[in-house]
Formats: sequence, C-alpha cells, structure tokens
Amino acid sequence: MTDSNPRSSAPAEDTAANRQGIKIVGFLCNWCSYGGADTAGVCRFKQPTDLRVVRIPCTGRMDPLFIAKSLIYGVDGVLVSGCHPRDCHYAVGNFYARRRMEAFKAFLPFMGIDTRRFKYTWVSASEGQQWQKVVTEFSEQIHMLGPNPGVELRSGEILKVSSGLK
Amino acid sequence: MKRVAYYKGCSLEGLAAEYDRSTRLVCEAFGIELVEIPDWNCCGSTPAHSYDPLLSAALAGRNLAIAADQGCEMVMSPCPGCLKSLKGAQETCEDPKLRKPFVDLVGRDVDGMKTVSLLQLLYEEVGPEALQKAVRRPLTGHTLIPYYGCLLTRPAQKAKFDDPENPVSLDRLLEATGAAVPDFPYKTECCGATYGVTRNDFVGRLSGRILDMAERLGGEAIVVACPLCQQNLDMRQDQINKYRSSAFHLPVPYISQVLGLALGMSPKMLGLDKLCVSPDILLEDRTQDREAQGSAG
Amino acid sequence: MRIGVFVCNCGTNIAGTVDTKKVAAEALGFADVVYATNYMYTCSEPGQQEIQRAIAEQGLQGVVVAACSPRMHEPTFRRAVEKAGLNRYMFEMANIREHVSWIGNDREANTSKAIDLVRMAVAKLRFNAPLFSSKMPVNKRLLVIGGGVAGIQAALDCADGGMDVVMVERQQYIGGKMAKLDKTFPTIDCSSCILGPKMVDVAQKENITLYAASEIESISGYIGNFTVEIRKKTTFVNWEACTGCGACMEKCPSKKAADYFNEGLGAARAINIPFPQAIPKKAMIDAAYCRQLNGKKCGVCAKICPVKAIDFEMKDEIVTEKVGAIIVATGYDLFDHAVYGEYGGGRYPDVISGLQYERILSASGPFGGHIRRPSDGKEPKEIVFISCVGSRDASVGRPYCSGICCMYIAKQAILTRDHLPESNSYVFYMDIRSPGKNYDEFVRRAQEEYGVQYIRGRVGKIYRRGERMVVQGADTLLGVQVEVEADLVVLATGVESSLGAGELAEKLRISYDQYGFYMESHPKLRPVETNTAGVYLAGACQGPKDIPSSVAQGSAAASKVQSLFAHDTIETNPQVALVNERNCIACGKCIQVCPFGAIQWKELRGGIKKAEVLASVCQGCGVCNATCPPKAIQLQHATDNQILAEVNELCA
Amino acid sequence: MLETDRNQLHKCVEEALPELDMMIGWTRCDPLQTTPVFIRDAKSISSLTLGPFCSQNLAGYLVKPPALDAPPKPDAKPIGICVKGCDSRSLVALIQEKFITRQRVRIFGIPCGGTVDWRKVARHVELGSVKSADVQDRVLVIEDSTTTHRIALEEVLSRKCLGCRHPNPVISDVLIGAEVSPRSTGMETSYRDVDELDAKPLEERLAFWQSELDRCIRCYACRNACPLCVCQDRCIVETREPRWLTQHVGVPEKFLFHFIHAMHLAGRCTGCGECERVCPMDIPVTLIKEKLNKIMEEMLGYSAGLDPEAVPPLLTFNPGETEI
Amino acid sequence: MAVKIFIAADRLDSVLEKLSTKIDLWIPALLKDDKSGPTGFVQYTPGITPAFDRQTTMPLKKLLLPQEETLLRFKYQKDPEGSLKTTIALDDPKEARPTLVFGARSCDVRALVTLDRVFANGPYVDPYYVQRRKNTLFATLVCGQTDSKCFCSSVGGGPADMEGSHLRIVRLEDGYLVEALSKDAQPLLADLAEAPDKSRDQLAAKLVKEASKRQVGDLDTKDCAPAFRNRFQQNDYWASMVSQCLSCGVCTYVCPTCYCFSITDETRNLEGERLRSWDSCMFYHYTLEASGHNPRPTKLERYRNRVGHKFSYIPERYEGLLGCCGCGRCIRSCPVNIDIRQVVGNLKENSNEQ
Repeated sequence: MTDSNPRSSAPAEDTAANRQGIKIVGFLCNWCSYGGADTAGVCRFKQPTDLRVVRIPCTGRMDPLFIAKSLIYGVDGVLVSGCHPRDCHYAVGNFYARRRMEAFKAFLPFMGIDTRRFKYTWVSASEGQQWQKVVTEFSEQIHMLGPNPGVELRSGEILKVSSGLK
Repeated sequence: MKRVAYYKGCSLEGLAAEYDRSTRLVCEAFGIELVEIPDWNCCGSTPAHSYDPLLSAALAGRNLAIAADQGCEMVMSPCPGCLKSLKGAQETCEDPKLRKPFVDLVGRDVDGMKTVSLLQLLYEEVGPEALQKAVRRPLTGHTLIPYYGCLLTRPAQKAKFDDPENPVSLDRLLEATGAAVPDFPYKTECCGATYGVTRNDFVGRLSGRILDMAERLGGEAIVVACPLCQQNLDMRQDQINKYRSSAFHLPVPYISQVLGLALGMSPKMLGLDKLCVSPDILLEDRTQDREAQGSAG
Repeated sequence: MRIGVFVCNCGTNIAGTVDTKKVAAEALGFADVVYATNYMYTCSEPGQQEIQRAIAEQGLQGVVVAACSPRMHEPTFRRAVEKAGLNRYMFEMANIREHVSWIGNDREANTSKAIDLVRMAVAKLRFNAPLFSSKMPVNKRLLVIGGGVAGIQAALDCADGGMDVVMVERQQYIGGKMAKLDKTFPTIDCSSCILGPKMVDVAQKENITLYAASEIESISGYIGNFTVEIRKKTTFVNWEACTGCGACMEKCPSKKAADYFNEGLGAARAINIPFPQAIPKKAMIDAAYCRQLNGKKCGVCAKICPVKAIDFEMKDEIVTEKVGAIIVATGYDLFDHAVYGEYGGGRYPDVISGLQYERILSASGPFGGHIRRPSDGKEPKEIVFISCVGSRDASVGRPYCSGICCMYIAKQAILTRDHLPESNSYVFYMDIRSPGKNYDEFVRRAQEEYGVQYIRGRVGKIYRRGERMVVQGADTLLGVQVEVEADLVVLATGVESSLGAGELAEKLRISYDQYGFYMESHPKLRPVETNTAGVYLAGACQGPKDIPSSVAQGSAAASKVQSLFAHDTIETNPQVALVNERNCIACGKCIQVCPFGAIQWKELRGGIKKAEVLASVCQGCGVCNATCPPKAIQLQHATDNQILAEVNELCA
Repeated sequence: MLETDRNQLHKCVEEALPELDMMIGWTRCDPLQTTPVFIRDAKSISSLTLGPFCSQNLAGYLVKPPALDAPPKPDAKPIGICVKGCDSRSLVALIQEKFITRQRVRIFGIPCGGTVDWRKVARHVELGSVKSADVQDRVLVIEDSTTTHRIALEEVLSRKCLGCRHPNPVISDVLIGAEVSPRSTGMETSYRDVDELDAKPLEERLAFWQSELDRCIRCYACRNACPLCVCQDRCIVETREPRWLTQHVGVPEKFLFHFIHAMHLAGRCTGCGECERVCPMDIPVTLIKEKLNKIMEEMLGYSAGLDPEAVPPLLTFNPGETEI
Repeated sequence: MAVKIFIAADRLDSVLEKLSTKIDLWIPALLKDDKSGPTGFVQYTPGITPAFDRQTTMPLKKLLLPQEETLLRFKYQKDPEGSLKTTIALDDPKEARPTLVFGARSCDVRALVTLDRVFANGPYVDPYYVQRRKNTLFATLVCGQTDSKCFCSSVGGGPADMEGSHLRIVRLEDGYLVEALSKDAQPLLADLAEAPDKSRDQLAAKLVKEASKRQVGDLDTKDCAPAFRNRFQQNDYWASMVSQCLSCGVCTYVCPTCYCFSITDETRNLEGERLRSWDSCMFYHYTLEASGHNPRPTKLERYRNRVGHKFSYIPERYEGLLGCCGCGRCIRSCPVNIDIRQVVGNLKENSNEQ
C-alpha cells in the first residue's frame, strides 16, 4: 500500500517497536539501481528502514551463493536489483544475472527456504518512484513472513522425516 | 495424388457455378483430388466478422474442423472472401485469449492446417512449367489481363503468398498458356466490391477504370480469381458502360476457365457460355497466323 | 588495523533524522576502529582537513566516511585521503543520507540503520587492499575506419594535432556519400567544392596513411595498443606507378561495367576512375567485367598504359598497423526501394532514388548535369518527389526518421527549377523535418520562390501509363485522391546502416542496435564514445544525421582521441579482476563469459596455462568473479571477502 | 548374455590397446562391487568386466587431479574408457567445457540396464556373508554361506536408474552389446522424486533437508566423485581465502556446502548419481542437483551432456528471453 | 566374584532407559530410518532404534574426538578511549560427564589403545581427550558377526578381545549376558536385571571361548614397517595400488584410529572461538603450505602417507603398536572399493603383482 503523495509521512507506521529487528540486504548495481535509490532519496520518497544496501559493480557480479549464504545464516530478506536488460553499463552483465537469479529463485523452495524472501528486479537510475514501490512492497512482504528462522537445527530436535525415496 | 479439402463457398453454388465446375476440371487434370467438405456451412463473410469476430471464426472454424477430421492438412477455397474467414479462424485458434472459447464452439483445435486460394494451389502445386507442358491449345496471339483484386494476396501477414503490392503468380500462369500478358498497373486495385448493390456509381468508377486500362493495354479479356470481382467487371459491364458512356466489351473469365481452355477442354464444359460478356474472341485459334508472321510470342 | 570513522551531519540533511553522535560513539566500539567523530560538513575544505589531520595523528590505515552517496563524493574523499598519504582505496563510504536520513523520519530506526551501514563499511574496509593504477604506454597513432566527410574531418583534425593517422576506406576513393552529391543544403554549396580541398589535404598530409579499396581484416589488443590487420583488396593496378591519366579508361572495350559511383545510372568501363576529383586518382579494374580476367583475350589497358601499371596477377595483400585508438566513421547506405512493390519494385527506370537524381544533377554525372530521364533521355516536365520511402515505416523495419530527406528533396526541387525553368515539381510529404539553422527558411524558399507544389499525403501506387508515370496518392489537406502524371519520380529513400556494419562491430567488439547503427556509450552525454575503451564513433554510422552533424562528430571524436593521447601513458582503472594463479584450474569459464575479451591464456611451463587479466581492457563488471568456481579470479575492491564481510554483519 | 558382452569388450580392448595410452574400466573386487582399473598391458585385459555391478563413473579420472595438472602432450595417445549411458553424458559435458578434446578419448560405450545399489541388496541379504553374486535375465542371484537368494533386479536398482532416459551411450567409438530401450522418455518419471518432495509443504521440505544434511560429515566424497568437480583441490568449501565457510559442522555450513556444489553444477550436471552412491551417510544429494536439472529443462529447455557443441546455459545468455 | 546380569531381548529398552538415568549412555543406533542405513554411536534418548546387530558406520572416535570442539572462546573488550587496549576473557570448556558406551565392539575399543598412546600417554597430553577418556566406561559386545572385510585378529585384536573394556556383553539367542570386568563398573549393574541362570552362564562362557579362538582376517602385518620403507620410493607400486582413489575424506573420517585434526580461529568482530575440527591427510589442503608448495601434491603420496602412518610410523614410534584396529570400515565405505589389506599385504612381496 503506497500512498499517492510520496512526500507525506512514512506509509507504514514503522517505529522501532514493531520492527522485530527485520534486516534485508540489498545488492544494488552501482550504475542503475544504486543511482535509483539515490534518486529516491533525493526526491525524499519515504521508505521503510529495513533495507541495508551492498553496492556491487553490476548484477553480473552477483553470485547466487551470496544470496544462499544470506538466507541460510538468517538475513530476513534479500533484494537484488540492477539495470534493465539492454541498459547494462557492461552491456551483458544483467543478461547473465537474469538466468542465474531465475534458476536460483526456482531452486530455493526445494531446499525448504521460502522463496518469497528473495526478489530480483530491474530499476534504472531515474526510477526513484519505482524504487520506493519495490522497497516498500518487499519490506511489507518480509514483515508478513517475519524473522528468518534460518536452517539451524534447534538442539534436541531429532527430526525423523521419512524420505519417500524408493 | 494430392488430397486437398475443397471448401466451395456459397457463390460457387450460385452465381459462380462455372468457377466451381472449371476448378474441379482443372484440378482433376493436374491430379489434385478435391475432397469437398461434407455438410460445409457458410463462412459468414463480411456481415459475420463485422458483427462478432468469434462468430465468424467459429463459422469458418467448423469447416476447418470437418476438413481436419477428413484427414486433410490443406484446405483450398477459390473465393478470397471464404479464404479470409478460414485464415481468421486459424488466427483466433492460435490467440491464447480466444483459443478456449473457439475450441469450445468448434469442438476441436485447427492447429497445423494450411489454407490456400485456388491461385496459390495452382501456382505452388502445379507451377507455370508443368502448366506449359500440359497446354494442348496454346492461347498464343491473345492478350490477357491478370487481375488479382484486393484480397488474394492481402493482408500480407495472413496471406503469406506472393508480393502483396506487386503479385506476379497469375501473370506467370497466364504466360505459361502462351498468351501475352502486359504489366497491368491496376492488378490489385479495388473493383468496388459489394458497393455494386448500394453505390454502383463506385463500381462504375473503380471497375470502369480497370476496364479502361485493360482496353488501353490491348487486353482481350480480364482473367480474375474472385467471384465478386468477376461479378462487378462482367455482369455490371453494361451498367459501367452506361455510367461512363463507354463501350467496353471485355470478357472476364475465371483463371480456371482460361487454364481449362489452354488444356484443350471444351468451352461448354468450362461454363464459358455462362459469362455475360461472350468470351468467343478467346476461342479463335491464332496459333497459325502467329507462326505465319514468325514474330516471337 | 587502525580505522577512523567520520560521521557527517551534512547540516541537517543527515543530523535532522539521524543521531550522528550516537553513530560515532557506537562506531568507536567496533573492532579495529580507533577514532570516530562526527562533523558538520565533512566534504567541505575544513572537513577534509579534519580527516587528513586524524590520519596523521592517529596513524590511520583506513577511513570510513558516513555521509552522502559515494556516487557523489567518493572521488572527493579519495583525493583527500590520498593527499594524507593513504592509498585512495583504503577508504569506504556509508550512504546515510540518500539511503537513510532522507527517506524516513523515525530517528531511532534511522540511527540503528546508520550504525549498521557504518559497521558494514568498516567490515568491508578490513578486507580492502591498497590498489595502484598501472601505466600503459600509448601508441599515439589513430586508425580512422571510413573515408566519408566525418572520417576525413576526424583524420585532418588529428593529423593537424601532429598525430600519425591511418585511414581505411572500402571504396577506391574517399569522400563517401558526400562525394556523390552535387550540391549541399541549406546553402547549395557545390559539394565537391567544399569537400575537394579536404580530400586533397588527406592525400597530401605526410602523417596520414591512406588505404583506399581496403577493408579491416581483424582487430586485436586494447586501448593504447590495438593491432589492426588491413586487407588491401587487389585493384589489378600498381597504384605507385599509376598517374591517373585515364588513357586506359577510354580504350577499355568492356563498356557495360556497373557504375557504382553513379548509382548504376550510367555505364562505366571495366577499368575506371569514378570521378574527376577522385582521391586517390588511381584506376581500378572491376574483376566482374574485365574480359582478360574472365578468360577472354584482351589486355588493351595493359598495352596502352604509359607507365605499365596494370598487373592482372595482383592479389589481395594483408597489412598490419599498430594504433592506439580507433575512430569508426563508416557512414550509411540507402534503403533499397525495390521492397515497395507499389512503387514499381525497381522495375520502372524513371522511378529513381534521391542519390541517383543527385548524380543526374551533378556535372560529373551520367548526363553531364543536364536533367534527363534515365529511360529515354528526354527532359522531364513534371517531376514528383516522394518523401519517407523506407523511413518512418515499421512494415519494412525502418520505423525511424532519416532526418535528411526533407532537406535534400527541397534542395533537389530548387535545383530542378534552376535547370528546367518550365518544369513543375511536386513533393508528397507526411511532415517536413527541417530543424537546422536556416533549414526551414530553405524549404519555405523552395515553396514560395521556386513554386514547388507540396502535397501533404502518402503515395499509394505508381504505374506507367503510356510513356509517363502516374503517381496516385492522397491530399489529406484537401481530403481528395490525387493523381499526378509525371515524367520522373524521385523516391527520397531513407538512411540505413552501411553494408557489413554488423561484422565490423563484432571485430571491434562494440555493440549495435537492431538496425545496425553502432551504440554510443550514452545518447546525450557521451555520443561519440562506445562502451569499448579506445573506440570512438563519428557520423551516420552512429545514426542518421546530416553533413554538419557528421563533421561536428568527426571533430568531437578527434578531440576525444587527442585528449587520450595528451599523456604518454594511460592510467588503467585499478578496480579490475586479478587471477590468483595458484587456484586457477584453467577451465576457461572466465574467458568465455568476459563481455570485453579482457582475459586471455597465459602459458606456463609444461603446457600448463592459467587465465590472465588485461588490466587496461577489463572494465570491472565482475561477471568472471561470479562465474569462477574456485573463485581464483577476484574483482579488486569488490572481492568475495569484501562482499561477504558486509553480508556477515547482517547475519544473525 | 553378460558373458558374450564381456568377451566382446576384451576383444575390442585387445585390438585397441596398442594405440591407446591406457584403458580405464572396471574390475570385480567383491561379489557385489567393482573397482576402477587402469590397464596398460595386454595380460590384465581379462580382469575387465561390465554389467550391473559396475557403478563408478570413470569420466572423472580423465580430468581430475593429478590429470588436471598434467595436460596431455599434443602427440599423446588417446585414453580408452568404458562408459555407461549416464557416464557418456559426463564425457560430453567435459568436451563441452573443453576439459578434454574428443580425440583424447577412445570411448567404449556399454548400453546399461541399470546398476545395483548395494545398500538395497543389504535390505535382503547380510552383505558380509555373500560368497558370489550374478545377474541372470533381470534376476539377482546371491549365494551366501547358507542359502541362495533370488531378488528381482528391479528391486535393487540405484535410484537414478529408475527414471533413466539415456541408457545407451550418447557418444561412443565402439558399442559393446545391444542397445537398451530407455525406461522413460518424459520428465515425469525421471524427476519423480523431485516432484514428490516439491509437493510437500515448505516446513516439511526444510525439516527433511535439515535431518538429512545433519548427518553429513563433510568428507567431500560427493564432490570428489563428481566428474565435473575438477577444482576439488582448490574448492572454496575448504579454502580460507576467500572465506565462504568456517570449519563448523553445523547444519548451516552443510546447507551452504551443498548449495555451493549444486549451484556450481547448475546446467552442467548430467545426473550420473555418483554423489549419492558414494555418500557414506546415504544422503540423497543427487536429488538437489536433479531439481536444478529440472529447472534448466523447464526454464531453458536444456539438458546437459547431450550436445558437445552446446554451451552450458549459465555461461551464456539470450537477450530476447524476457519471459523466464 | 564377577557380577553378571542377563537382559532379555524384549526388556533391553527399559534397561537402557534405566541405565541412561544413572549415567550418560551412548549406544550404536540407526542414524536414518532405514534398517540397512548408516549407524553410529548416539547418546541414548527414548525412541532411537539401537543397532547392535552390526558394526557401526561411524566409529567411536566421534565420542572422544568430536568432529568439532571449541577449545576456548575469547572476547575483546575495548576501553572507551578507543585505543586498542584489549583484555581477553577465556572460558574453559564444560566438565566431561561420566559416560557409558554400551554395545561397542572389540575393534572399536581396540582403537582406543592407539588413541590413548597418542593423546594420553604421549609426550603431549591432550587435556580435552584425557578428561573424556577417564570419564568413559565401555561395555563391549563380543563380536559374533564378522564379515569378509574384518581383520581384527591380524592387528592384535580379536572378536573377544576385552582390552580396555569394563564390561563384557555376550549376545545369546534370547538376550544379552552382561558381566562386569572391573570393579568400578560393578555398581552400574546393581538392580538392573537379575543374574543369569547356570545354563545361560555356561553358554556365554562357551561362546566367549569360541570367539577368542576365532581368527578373523589373515593379513600378515609382521614387520610391515620396514617393508613399507622399501616400497616408499616405488611410485609405480602406489600407482598400481591406488590410482582409482578419489582422495576424499571418507576412509579417514570413518576410521576409528585416524585422529588428525585442524585448529582454526573463527572470529566475529570482537568475539571468537578456537575450534578443533577433524582433518584428513587425504585432503590437498592438509599439507598445503603458505608458500603454495605441497609436499604431498597428489593422491598417491597422500594414500602412501595414510598407509605409512598406520603401518610404519606408529609401529616404529610406539614399539610395534599398529595404527589400525582391523575394523574394515575404510574398505566398506570407500567409494571405489580400495582394500587396504591388499595394499599392506603386497608391501612385502618384492614383485608387486595385483
């Protein structure tokens, strides 16, 4: 739910109290999405404060294992954003990324990790409003999902899930 | 023996009966087995698709479905109007949004079917070389004007046959009969189509222009492949003469009739007598005087 | 490691919604942080001096500034720390303004986020390593591909700048399309009068080496050190000896050779010098039409050549040139109007293209400057011009406007009235595009002074009626169908990318759009550069444009090259990939994915090979680092450890 | 029938051995199991065997250390290698990624009716006491000290063989024995186990992998048995530079290890099942790679190790594909 | 008078339940819900299924040398002025609790002899190991089911070898006869189950006598140390023996007597821990030096080292003690079925035929 006037107060009442310490890591490509986040800032488009940005040169630099490490070790949400296909500063970086991210997103649920905790998208340097929309919606989705339980086996929890394998 | 589903269409049962008869004879002569679609229905033509595209698609689609059940992959329709509806049906069946309602109405999908006009069938399956070898009564010495009309090669994306703006297939086939075929500029101009009933002044001007250019180029006959064009140019030739105070006397035979003639079939069997403007001029055998003058064909 | 953290208030931009004091206090609690303070305006002069003082006094080995976006002031702070003797890459920024203070009013949440970002920056800094840009020697020689007006302009500017220039032109003459023009708009200058001297300069300047009738065979290397192989196509004439006297042309028995220069209107001889002012003024044999070369006995030209320059055994020759930069000025080609069946599909001789009409108008043209109909040579009385043939028409894959046709139609219509005062000219147009200086006034003159009849509407069909051509179109302003009986129809065929543009782009490793025009680095801010370092663009090869813009781009590209060659060496960007040879298993995946071909094999003893990064070609995208399974290749300043360090700070 | 095939193999190897540097094949070392063998002289050719007990995928020996650090000399003689259907796909994958050239290998293709999983045999028979074992037309006959057991081969086939689509070698110079009809052609059967796990709710899938991977002892047998894991000696799972994993043996570390192995094989794994066969803790790790293979097939219509010219999908891109 | 009890098969669970209340009880159990799946020593909790019928996949060493053990934790405190003066707070590992391993086999316990020689009686005493070792009692099962891979007799052990054990368990048709061999184990048996009747006692004694006579495996390990030294340089011997090796860590991780470990500091900002974790000499990184040189670059040297360590270095250093307990786990779990008995057996022959 984003309100129409971006300049009004923060859309969701996100005081520290109901933050539950949600942490979202954002891998933003330096040329487009990091610029888009800057534009959103310059235009004062209000956003929730859960996102922590890691600047990478290009989504082509994005090894899906960074996302795996984050989600396995308890980061609540991972957002990857880069230049629109065909706009990449390095011409083809996001083409490589698109296949890797799509394959990884389809792979996560198989391992029991909620794929809704990972989102990849394309936002250019001028799309400040679009960036606000992406961050707000993704933060709300992660809040709905709550803190990431990670894969740690609670001590003593000997789980005997019978494998259906023949 | 090439098996082709034959979708006659309403006009070939009525006004254009000679087109139907000559088509069957020519196809048979070239070993093409026409399997008339049993219990075929009217394609809805312009009224249907202007009222409801799904209705028009389903009407034509039903015929395609029956043809598919007969095991034919190719459906031929001599009338461009019916051909347009058939292709419209195929397109609707492939459209993801409309596929479901279409299949519900028709009962099955019609993927993989090929829909062609008589001209396309003759040009692609037979071809000018084979035609030339089969000619018994060459029409050398005659000048024939090829007239395609507006629908035969258009719209380009759907028709996918010959060059929509500058078609040559009819020209090649007629040249194969030995006739002289000038480059006719109005080969794809409109003949006035259905305005013949409501605004026959349009037909007077548009078809008149075609007849005028044909006469100017020394044409002895305008060969057509569409019953509606034939109707405007042939049946309404006297109205046109009245409208333009001209004196055109140009027979307008169908492509199948001309080819039949060249193959040596009798004019009676080809239904040449059914034409309003008498095509007798075409029957003159000018092969001798052509040799006598010794000039190239 | 001794790290200093500087939290900026940025006036109230940050301090307004972030407790910068608390951030600094928290930062002091992190491992390795020995100094933390907050400052009013860190990017200001005193702010930077504060940092430099702290580096000296505290012996800092790394600095974190928590302020605005690094895209804004990273260079500023890097220079500041460098002045204080610290390597500029031992520095990180935390963006607590655009990403924190400006996008939320919750002071507590903002402060905790700022603290997180500072902790992440400090974590990354621990893995930073000093980086040094290496100096690559520059071979101050320029290669200009394409000898049109843009290429000539670029070559002359650089040659005047004292640089060695190598120009390669595919045709046997330079001057490109402009050489074929009679006059140019809007001043109706005679094209060869303004182009001729420049062409002569190209020929006469010692530091310009001209390879006409030659093509690029292959290009390797990188900015500052390109190795170019040029294929000198065989002309069957020894150009050192040939004086251009033209004797061979007169005597050559094969008179029906294709006359490419006159756009196929006239007929040329098998051995030919295309036009009198041709540079280089050398003869060339068109192998397709020469009798001798097609097995028949002839050799007339060889016999009468006063300097014995003819050599039927001459073969193509590959020449290698080493250059430091490349300017691509390969120009454009015209749309082939035969695609339009309704305009006759190329069957009617009197329906010609704009460039063919330009040849007819030209004194060195097939009819010596007299306007004649190509079919029967008669003087035409009614002439129809049709604009947008193969432009602004998506159905033939040319949705774009070619920009120059409206102007050259007006010019040709004016010239027609000059040549044939009684003639009538008609122009079918959709819109008139005349944006340049004195452009619209020029078109206005054509309409008012020269009585050219402008009809707003498309032409539906052209067909022959008797000797004349009927142009059937619409006049949308009067709302009627119009028919014009004309003697001559000129189609203003649109501009498209030159033949073979795609293959050349692959050799240059630059990208091109779906129409074959080369992709500039940024349409507005860097129009003459490409994404490949050291390769620049000029003229219509980058997109349809008129002569003034092409010349301007020629000079622009030349200035780019001159600024590149102003220094003896090029500083390479140190944020490039680096291979740890111990972990490299030579699987070649990095070489396969590198978009810039910046990685090559390095042969070691015993047939062992490892990957090696060319520092000056690598652009720092990091695709290789993401692809390498053993992570042997690491993108400096964005290594796995650095990114993982930032991620680990956020893990539970 | 096995007998004639074995003789044919021996004959073919005998003919080819002079031109070969060496011949890699299997030999019987235990009634129910084989061990790879590297034959250089004619007299040990007789030890070569084939059949349902030959489970190892020999393709790895061509490229893994020490072969990795000793690239073949240009004039080196080719290496002979026995390959089943799934092993042959590994060879094609290695050729695709230019670890070996086609001329480097003389391939003896052996159509495969499925390999025996000794763990499943252990459910019927006490392995230690097995004296001899043989397969006669799809029935496994085992003699131990007391009785003779007859078990239908279908009962003891390895999991990967149940949905096998490529029993016949996709590439070979010499074919030993008659071709076998594939057990399934569609994706439904070959990814049956993947679909079964995918159908479970998310929590149950997590619990399944937590309990399975909790048993993992990080012995890296699955990595070292994988023919495509050529960088096993420099694997980021063990190195401290860059530091992806710590030495902890908690479930997160094992999750990340198996994520790394799976993602490095995405679009490359040919489903030869070695990783699962060698796991001392009997963890179905091939299942993880099968899921990624299914994604590659659905998303990009690509199966690894079938066309030597094809480029693994994650090493290339297609600007047009906006729909994935 | 030796204290003996007889536990009927069906009452085994309740006895174990009772025993686990008195002492930390570890028994061999299924690690996976598959009867023929992997087994290992697990702390007894109701609901796990014991697996006494066969040798465990994972060895006993997991109990005494856990795969991951925090040696110490450290935490830096920074003093407020920001200079890096730091203090380190160490915390000692928790005390080891008295433990009973019920159901290990003689080869498992035999392996402890080697481990004790290295960790407890060697020049450097490992406090962590010694503490656990002293607090652990072993109720060892006389081994009834040996298979083709076992060779405990050839390395000084035997199916009924009770060295190092405190209780002996004999498997009868209908239950288990447990006899305390050492005094401090006797209180354990108190009021667990009633004493066995005479017939069972005699039957058990007969079984024990039979087992101790049985010769398991025929590997000749006499003076294998010098034989190994002769073979050391012959690379083609090792190539012919173990070219098929994958150099993975299975054989070392399932081997009861392989005790190599690696110590790493895992730090996070200001805190961290010193971690001891299993390592394997079969891994490349085991001997990779900082310079990049690796004295054992290929799997052949590494396997040679493994054989040498067990059958040459330890015997020469510890008066003929062998570093192998003949359990055969490395043979059973090896992905390519390398048989160490073949490699050791052929050490002596001068011609190295297969």
